[in-house]
Amino acid sequence: MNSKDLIVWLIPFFPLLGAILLGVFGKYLKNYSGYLGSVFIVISFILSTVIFFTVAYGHSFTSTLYSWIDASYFKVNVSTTVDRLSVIMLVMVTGISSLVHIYSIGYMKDDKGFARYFSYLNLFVFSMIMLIMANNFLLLYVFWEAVGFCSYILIGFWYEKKSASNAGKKAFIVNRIGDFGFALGVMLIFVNMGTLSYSSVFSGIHLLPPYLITTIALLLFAGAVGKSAQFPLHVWLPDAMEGPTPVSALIHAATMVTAGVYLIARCHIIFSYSPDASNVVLIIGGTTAFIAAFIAMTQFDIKRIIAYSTISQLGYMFMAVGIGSYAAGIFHLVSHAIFKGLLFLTAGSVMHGMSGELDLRKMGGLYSKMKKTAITFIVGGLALSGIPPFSGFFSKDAILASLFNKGDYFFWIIGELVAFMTAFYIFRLIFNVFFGESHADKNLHVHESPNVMTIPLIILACFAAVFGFIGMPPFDHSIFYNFINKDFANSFNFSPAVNNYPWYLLSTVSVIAGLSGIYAAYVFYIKKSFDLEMLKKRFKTVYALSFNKLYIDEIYDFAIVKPMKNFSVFLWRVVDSFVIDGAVNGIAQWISVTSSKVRKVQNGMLMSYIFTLSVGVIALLAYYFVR
Amino acid sequence: MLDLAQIYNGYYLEKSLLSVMPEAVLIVFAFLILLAGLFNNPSKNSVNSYYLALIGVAFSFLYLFMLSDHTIKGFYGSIVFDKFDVFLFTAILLSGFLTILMSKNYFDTRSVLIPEYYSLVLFSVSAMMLLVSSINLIMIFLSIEFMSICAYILTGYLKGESRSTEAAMKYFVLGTFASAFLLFGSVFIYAATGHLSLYKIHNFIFEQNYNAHYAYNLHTFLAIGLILLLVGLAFKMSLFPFHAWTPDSYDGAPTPVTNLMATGIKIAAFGVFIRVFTSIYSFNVFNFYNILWILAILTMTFGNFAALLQTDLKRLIAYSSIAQAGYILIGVIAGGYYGISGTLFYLLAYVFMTAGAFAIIIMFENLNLASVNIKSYSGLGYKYPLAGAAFSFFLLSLAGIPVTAGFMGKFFVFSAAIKSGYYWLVVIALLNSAFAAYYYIKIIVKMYMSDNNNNGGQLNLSNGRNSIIINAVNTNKDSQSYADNGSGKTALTEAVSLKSAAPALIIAIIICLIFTLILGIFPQPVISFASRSVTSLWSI
Amino acid sequence: MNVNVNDYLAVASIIFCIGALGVLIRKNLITIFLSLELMFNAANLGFVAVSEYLNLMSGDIFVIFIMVVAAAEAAILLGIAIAFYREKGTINIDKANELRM
Amino acid sequence: MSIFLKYILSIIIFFPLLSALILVFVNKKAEGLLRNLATVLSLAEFAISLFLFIYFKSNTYEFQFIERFSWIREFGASYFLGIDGVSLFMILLTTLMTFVSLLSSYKYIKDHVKEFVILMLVLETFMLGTFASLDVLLFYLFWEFMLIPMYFIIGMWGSGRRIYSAVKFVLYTLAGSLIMLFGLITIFILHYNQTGNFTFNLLKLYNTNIPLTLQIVLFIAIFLGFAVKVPVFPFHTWLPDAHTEAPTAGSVILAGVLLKFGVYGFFRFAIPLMPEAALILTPIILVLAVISIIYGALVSIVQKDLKRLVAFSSVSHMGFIMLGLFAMTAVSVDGSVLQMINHGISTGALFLFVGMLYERRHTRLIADFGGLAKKAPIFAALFMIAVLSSVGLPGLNGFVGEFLILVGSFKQYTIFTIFATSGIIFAAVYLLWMFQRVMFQDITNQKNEDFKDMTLREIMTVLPLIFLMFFIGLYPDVFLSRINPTVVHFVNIIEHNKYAYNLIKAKMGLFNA
Repeated sequence: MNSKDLIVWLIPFFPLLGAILLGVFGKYLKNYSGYLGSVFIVISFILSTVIFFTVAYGHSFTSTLYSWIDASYFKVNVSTTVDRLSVIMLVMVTGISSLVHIYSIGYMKDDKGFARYFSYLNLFVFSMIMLIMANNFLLLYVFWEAVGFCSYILIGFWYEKKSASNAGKKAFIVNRIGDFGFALGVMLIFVNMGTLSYSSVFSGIHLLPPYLITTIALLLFAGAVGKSAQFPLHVWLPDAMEGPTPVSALIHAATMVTAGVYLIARCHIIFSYSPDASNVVLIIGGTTAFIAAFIAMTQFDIKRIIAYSTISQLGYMFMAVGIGSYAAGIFHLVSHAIFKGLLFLTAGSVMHGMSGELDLRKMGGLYSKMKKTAITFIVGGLALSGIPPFSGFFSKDAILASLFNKGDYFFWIIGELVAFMTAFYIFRLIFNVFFGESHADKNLHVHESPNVMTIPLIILACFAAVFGFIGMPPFDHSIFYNFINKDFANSFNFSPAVNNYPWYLLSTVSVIAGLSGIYAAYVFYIKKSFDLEMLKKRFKTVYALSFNKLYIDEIYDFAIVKPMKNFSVFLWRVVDSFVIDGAVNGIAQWISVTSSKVRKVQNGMLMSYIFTLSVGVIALLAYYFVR
Repeated sequence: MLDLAQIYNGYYLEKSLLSVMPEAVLIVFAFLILLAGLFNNPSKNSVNSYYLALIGVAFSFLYLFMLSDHTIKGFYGSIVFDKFDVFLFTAILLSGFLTILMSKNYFDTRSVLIPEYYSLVLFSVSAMMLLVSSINLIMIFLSIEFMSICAYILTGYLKGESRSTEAAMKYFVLGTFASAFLLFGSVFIYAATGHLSLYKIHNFIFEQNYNAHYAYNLHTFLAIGLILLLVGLAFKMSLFPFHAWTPDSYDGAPTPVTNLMATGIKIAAFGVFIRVFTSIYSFNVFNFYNILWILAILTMTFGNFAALLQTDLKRLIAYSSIAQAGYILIGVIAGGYYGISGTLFYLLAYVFMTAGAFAIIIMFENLNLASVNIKSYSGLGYKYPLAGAAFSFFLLSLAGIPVTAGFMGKFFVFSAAIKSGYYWLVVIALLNSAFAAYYYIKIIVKMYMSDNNNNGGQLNLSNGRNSIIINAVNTNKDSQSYADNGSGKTALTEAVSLKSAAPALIIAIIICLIFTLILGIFPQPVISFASRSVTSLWSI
Repeated sequence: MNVNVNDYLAVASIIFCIGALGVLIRKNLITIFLSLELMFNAANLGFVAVSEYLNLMSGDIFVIFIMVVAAAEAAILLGIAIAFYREKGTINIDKANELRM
Repeated sequence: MSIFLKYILSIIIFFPLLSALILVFVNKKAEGLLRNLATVLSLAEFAISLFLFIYFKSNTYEFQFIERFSWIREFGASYFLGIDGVSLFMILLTTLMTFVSLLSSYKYIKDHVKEFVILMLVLETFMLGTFASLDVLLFYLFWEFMLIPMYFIIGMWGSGRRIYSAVKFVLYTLAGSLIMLFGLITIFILHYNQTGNFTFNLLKLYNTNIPLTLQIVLFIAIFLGFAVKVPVFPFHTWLPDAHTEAPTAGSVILAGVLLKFGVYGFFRFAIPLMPEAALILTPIILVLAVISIIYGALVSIVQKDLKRLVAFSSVSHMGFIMLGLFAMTAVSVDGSVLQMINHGISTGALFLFVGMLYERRHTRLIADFGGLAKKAPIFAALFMIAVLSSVGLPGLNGFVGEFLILVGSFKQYTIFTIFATSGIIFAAVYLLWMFQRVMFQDITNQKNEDFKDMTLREIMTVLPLIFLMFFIGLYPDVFLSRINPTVVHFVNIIEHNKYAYNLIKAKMGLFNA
C-alpha cells in the first residue's frame, strides 16, 4: 500500500472513526464532540484536496482494501477508483461537510443529542465518501443504502416528533423502492457480465443486446430516481425537512440527493449505449423540474420551498445527463451543492433567529435584524435564479445551452420556464422573509446567529458568487469542462455541451427569464400590485394543485398504501387465521368430534359389545363369501 | 453350566417335561404359595407369598436361561420349546415380574387374599408361556382358557368393588364367547384338514395349494375355520371390532392386573398369533392379508380416536393399547424374518413402556395423590420431578418419539411393512401415531403445564374406589405456587412424599426406565436376540 | 338314511348360532352362560362328527378337554354371578354399566 | 489433543447432556448457581465448538471430524458423525445461540429454573446431534426428540395460550416428520432392494437409484417434514403461535436454530437423495418460497404483537433461504447458507430485544410502547442495529446473504427473483414502522416513563450477536470460504443430475407441451 492508497483510505477512515468514537463515547465528550467531529471531517477535506491535485496532475488510479465477498463465481472487493469525477465529488462533499459540521456546532448547541448528531453526520460523510469512491456496483449499492440509512436517522433525529420519525421512515421506504430497481439492475449486470467492477462492466457493456442495456440503465435509473427525489418518488424529500436544517443542507441538498446524478454520470457509458434510457432520464428530469418548481411557488414553509427547489434543480441535472451532457450536469451538481447548501444553512440561521419558525407568513423585515444571514441568503437566491455572475447562472446556462444545442427545444423551453419560476419562488421567499413588514410574534427576540454559523455562510456565499467562473461560457471551452471531460470523452454518443451557437443570445434569454421571475415576485410581494387572494380565487384549480403538491401523497396513500394495508389485513385475518389455520384447527376439531362419536361405541352395555363382536364375525365371513 | 437337555436325553416323558420346565416351575411355586398361605401367619402372608412369587419367577428365568439353546418338542408334538419361546418367555416373565413388583404396594392397602393373588399371577404367567409354546389347536385352546380363567379371577379380585366385579363379568362373558368362536373355528379347520397340529395343517395347506382337486366344501371349511380362529385370537389381541372387553376390564381390574393384561396377555396372544400366522395364514389363502391389514387400520384408528378424549388414565392406556395392537399387527402382516423380529422387538418394548406407565399410575394411586383421572395429575410433574419425568418418558415412548423403545419398535415394524410393500398401511399408521401423540402429550400438559385454577388447595375426599382419593395436588396448577417452596401444598400432601412409595415399585419403574431407554438408544442386542429367535419359527 | 359329515357340521353350526343368539339376546347372566355352553357343545358335536368321519382320535380328545374347561368356566361364572348379585341385587347384565366410554 | 480432535464431535454433542446431568444434582433452590453454572457450561461448550472452526480444513468438501461406530447392525445403522462447511456453522450457531439464550433468561425465567436450564442443555445436545449426524436413523433420532424439550420450554414457561401453542407445535412438526420418516425408510428399503445391504449411511444412500415417479412421491413426503420446520407458506401457522407464546430463550432457539433444520434437511437429505424430483418440483417450491417471502412480509406489516411480527418476518426470511437453496446455483446456495446463519443471529437478536421489552413492561403489543429511545438510548441503538440487520441493510450481515441469494437466483428464475426482491421493500416497511412505533415518537403511555435501559448482562447477551452482524456484513469471507467448497460440491451433484434429468425430460416430453 503506497502513500497514495493510504491517503485515499484515510479519507473515509476519519469520518468513520469519528462516527464510532462519538457514538460510543459521545456521552463523555459533551460539547467537545462537535469540535472533534468537525476536525475529522476537515482532515478528510484536506486529504481530499491532496488527492484532488494528485489526480488533476496525474492519473486516476484504483486501490483495493480487501476481498469482501468471495462466493464461488461471485467475487466483490472493497476497492476504490479515484478519477476526476470522484475527486471533484470528494472535494465538494468533504468541503461542504466541513462547513456544515462547523455550522452545526452553533446550530445544535443546546440539543441534548449533540454528540449523537455529530456521530450520525460523520457516519453519513463516511458513507457518502465511500459511495463516491466505490469501484464496483455492489459497493456502490452498499453505500447507496448506507447514505439512505444515515438520512433516515438524521431526518428522524428528533424522533419524539411523530412527523419527524414518520418522515424518516418514509424517506427510507421510498428510497428502498428505488433501490429495489437498483438492486435488480446490479443483479442483471452481474448475471450478464459476470462481474460488477466498473472497468470490466463499462468495457464490456456494448456486447450486450440493446434491450438489455436499456433495461439495466432504466433499473439503475430507478435507484437514482429514488435517491435524487425525482418524480414519481420525490415525495420523501419535502417531508425530510423534519430533520435538523444543517442535515437538510448537507444531505438533502448538497450531497446525498445528487448521488443519482453521480450514478448516471458514473455509468454514462451504459446510458450512452441506450438512447431510450437516456430519453427517459431526460423526460423524468424535465417533468420533475417543472412539477417541483410549480409546487414550490405556493408553499409557505421556507424549508419546503427550498426542498422543492432542490428537486427541481435535480431535474435540471437529470435533463443534462439525459441528453449526454454529463459535464454540464456535474457542473450544475457542484454549483447547486454550494448555493443550495448555502440557502439551507441560511434558512437554518433564520430559523435559529426566529426560534424555529418556518412559516414565511409569520416573518418579514428580517433584513435589518440579521444582515449577514440576509445578504448570504440573497446571494444564494441570486445564484439559484441564474443571475450572473453567480455560480448558478453559469451552470444552469450550460445545461440550457446543451438542451438547445441538442435540438431538444421543448425541454429547453421547459428549462427556461422553470428558470422563471425558480426566480419567482425564491424571491417570493426572500421578499416575504427579509423585506416588508414583520408578521412575527412581538415577543419573539429575533437575533443574528453566532459567528460559528455565519462564517461558514459567508464562505459558502463567496463560493456561490465566484465558483461559476470556472465554467465560463462557452462551456465547452471552460476550465471545468476540460478538466472533467477527460472522464466522459470515451462516451459513445457524447454530445458536446455547446457548439457553435450564439451562446450570449441563449444566456440573455436565461437571464431575462430569471430577472422577470424576480420582477414578478417584486410586483406581487413588495409592491403588492395585485390582489393575491383574488388571483388565488380565479386560478383556483391551478392554485389548489400547486398548494396541495398535485395531491401526489394523497394519490399514493389512496392507491398504494391503503390497499396494501387492507390486503395485508385480509391476508392475516382471512387467509392466515381463517383459511390456513382454520384448516389446521378444523382437522383437529374434526378429529375431536369424531372421537367423541367413536367413544360412544364403548357404551358399557355388554349386549352391544357382543353385538359388535358378532358383527365383526359376520363381516369377516361376508368378506370371504362375497369376495 | 448344567445342561439339562443332556441329562434327560432319550427319555421321552422327561423331555416333554423339559419342554415346559419354565412353566412347570411357576406352577410349582404357585402351589407353594398357596400352601405357604395355609400354614403361615396371615399378617406375614403378604410378604412371604410376594417373595415366593418373585423367587418363582427367578427360577423360571433360570430354567429358561439354561434351556435357551435348545429346541425341545414335547407332549406328542403339542408343545415346543424353541428360540422363539425364549424371547417371548423373557418378555412374559418380565411382565409377570414387574406385575409382582407393583402388586405388593398396591394390595397392602386393600383387603384381599394375598397368597391366592400371587399364585394366580404365577398361574396366568405360566398359562401365557404355555400358550406361546403351543403348536396344537388343543393346546392353544387349553392355554387360552387357562390364561383367561386366571385373568377373569384376577380382574374381579377387588372384592366388594362393583367396578371390579363388573369388569370380570364382562370379560368373562366376552372371553368365553370368543373362545367359542375359536373352538368352532378349530372344528372347521379340523374338518378341512384332518389335523390339529399347526405344522401338519401347514403342510396340508402347503400341499393342497398346488392341488387343483381340492374339494370346494373343504375350501369353504378352511376359510370359515381360519376366520373363526382369527376371531378368537383377535379377541385376545384386542383388535377392533373384537376389542370391546379391553377398556372395561382394564379399567375395572386392579391396576397391577391391568398391567399384566396389557402386557403379558397381549404378548401371549401375539405370540400364538405369530405361530398360527406363520404356519397357516402366511400362505395368504383367501387373501387373508386383506382382512388383516384392514383390521390393523381399523384397530389403530379406533384406538386412537377413542383414546383422544379419554380422561381416565387406565382407560386411556387401554385404548392406547388397542392402537398399539394395530401397530404390532403391521409387523405381523409385514411378515418374514424382518417383520416378525420387528414385532417381537415391539412387544418387548411395549412391555417396558406400558409397565412403566402403570407403575407410575400405581405409585400415584398409592400415594393417595391422584385418582386415575387425568385431572388429578395436574402439577404432579413439579411435585415429583423424577416420577413425572419418568412418566413423560414412558408416554413419549408410547407415542413413538425417538430415543425411546417405542420409536425403535415402530421404526422396525414400519420399515418391515415398507419392505413388504405396504406403503399406504405405513402412511396411515404414521398419521395415526401423529395424532395419537396428542393424548399422550395431553397428560404431560396436565402434569407440567396445567392452568385451570379451580378448588385451590382444598381437600377432596371421595369414596370412588375404596381408596381415598385426595385431590390435593391437582389444585392450584399455576406453576407459580409450586415455585415458592410449597406454599400451595397442603400439610397432608407435604407428609406424603416420594419416599413412602414402596421400593419395589421404584425398582420396577427404574427397570422399565432403563430398558425403555436402552431399547431406544442401543437396541442392537435385543434386535439380534429377536432376529435369532425368529429363525426357529420356520425351522421346525 | 345316510348322514354326511357335512350335515353334522350344519347341525353344529345351527346350534352354535342359536347359542350365539342366546348370548346376544338374553339378559340373565345364567341364561347367557347356558347359551355359551350351547356354543361349546356345538363345537363338541362338530369335533366328534369330524373325528368319527376321519377316523381320528384327536377330535375326541379335544372334546374331553372342552368339557373339562366348560366345567371350570361354570365355577368361575357362578363366583362372578354371586359377586355381581351381591352388589347389584340382580344378575341382569344391563345393570353392569358402570364402566363405559 | 489428537484424541480430543478425533472425538470432538461426540464431545461437543454430549457435553451439554453431561452438563445437564451435573445440573440434575444441584439443589433446585440454588437458582443463582443453576443459572450461572448453566451459562458457564454453555459458554464452555461454545468454546469447545470453536475448535471445530479452528481445525476445519476449508479447502475441501469432504466430511471432516468423522466418527463412525457400528450401532444397529441389523439395520446397517451406525453412529456416524461428520461435518462439512454447512454443518460447521450450524453447530457454531447452535452453541452460540444456546449460550445467548441461557444468558438472556436470567430474569425472564423466574420459576423452575432447574428444569429450564436442564431442558435447554438437553435441547442443545439434540440440535447438535442433528447437525452432525451422517446416518439417517441417527439423524432422525436427534431430529424428532428435539421437539420434546422445545415443547416443554414453550409449554412450561410460555405466556398466554402456551399450551395450545406448544401442542400445536409438537403435533404439527410431528405429523410432518412422521411423513418424512416414511420417505426415509422407503429410500432405505429401496437401497436394500438394489444392493442387498441394509444401510443408513447417508453417503451410501446418496447412490440409491430411485425411479422417478417414486422419487417425486418420496420427495413430497420428505418435503412435508422439512417444509413444516422451515416453515414454507401453507405450513407456517404453527410458527407465529409458538414464537409468540414461547419464552424469550425459546423463541431465540426456535428462530435461531430450529428453523434452520428444515433448510438443512433439504440441503443434506431431500435434494441430494432425490435430485431429479427436486429439479422437477423446483418451480412449485420456488412459488411457495416467493409466496412465503411476500406473504410473511405483508402479514408482518399489520401485526399488533411484536413477537408475532418478528415471527411472520421469519416466514419471509426463510422464504429467501428456500429460494436460494432451490435456485441451486453455487452463489445462491452460498447465500442461503450464509443467510441461515444471518437469520439465526438477526431474528434471534430481535427476539432478545422483544423479550427485554416484555420483561420490563409485560406486554408485547406495539401500541403499548412508544418513545422508548429517550429513556433507553443503548437499547435503542442496539435494537436498531438488529432491526437493520433484519431489514438487510448493506454493511450488516443480512444484506450479504440476501444479495447472494438474489443474484444467484436471478439468471434462471428472473421472475421469482424480482418478486422476491420486492421483499426488501416490505422488510423495511414492517420493521421500521414497528421500530418507529416502539422506540420513537413521544411517550404516550405513562408506564413507559420509568423504562430502564439495558443492564450489563443484557448488553453482554446481545453483544456477540451485534458483533457478528457487523463481522459477517463486512467480512463474510471467513464464512464463505468454508461454506463454498461444500456448496460447490452440492451444486455439482445437482448439475450432474440435471444432465440425467434433462435426458428424462426429453424422453418423457415433460414440460414440452
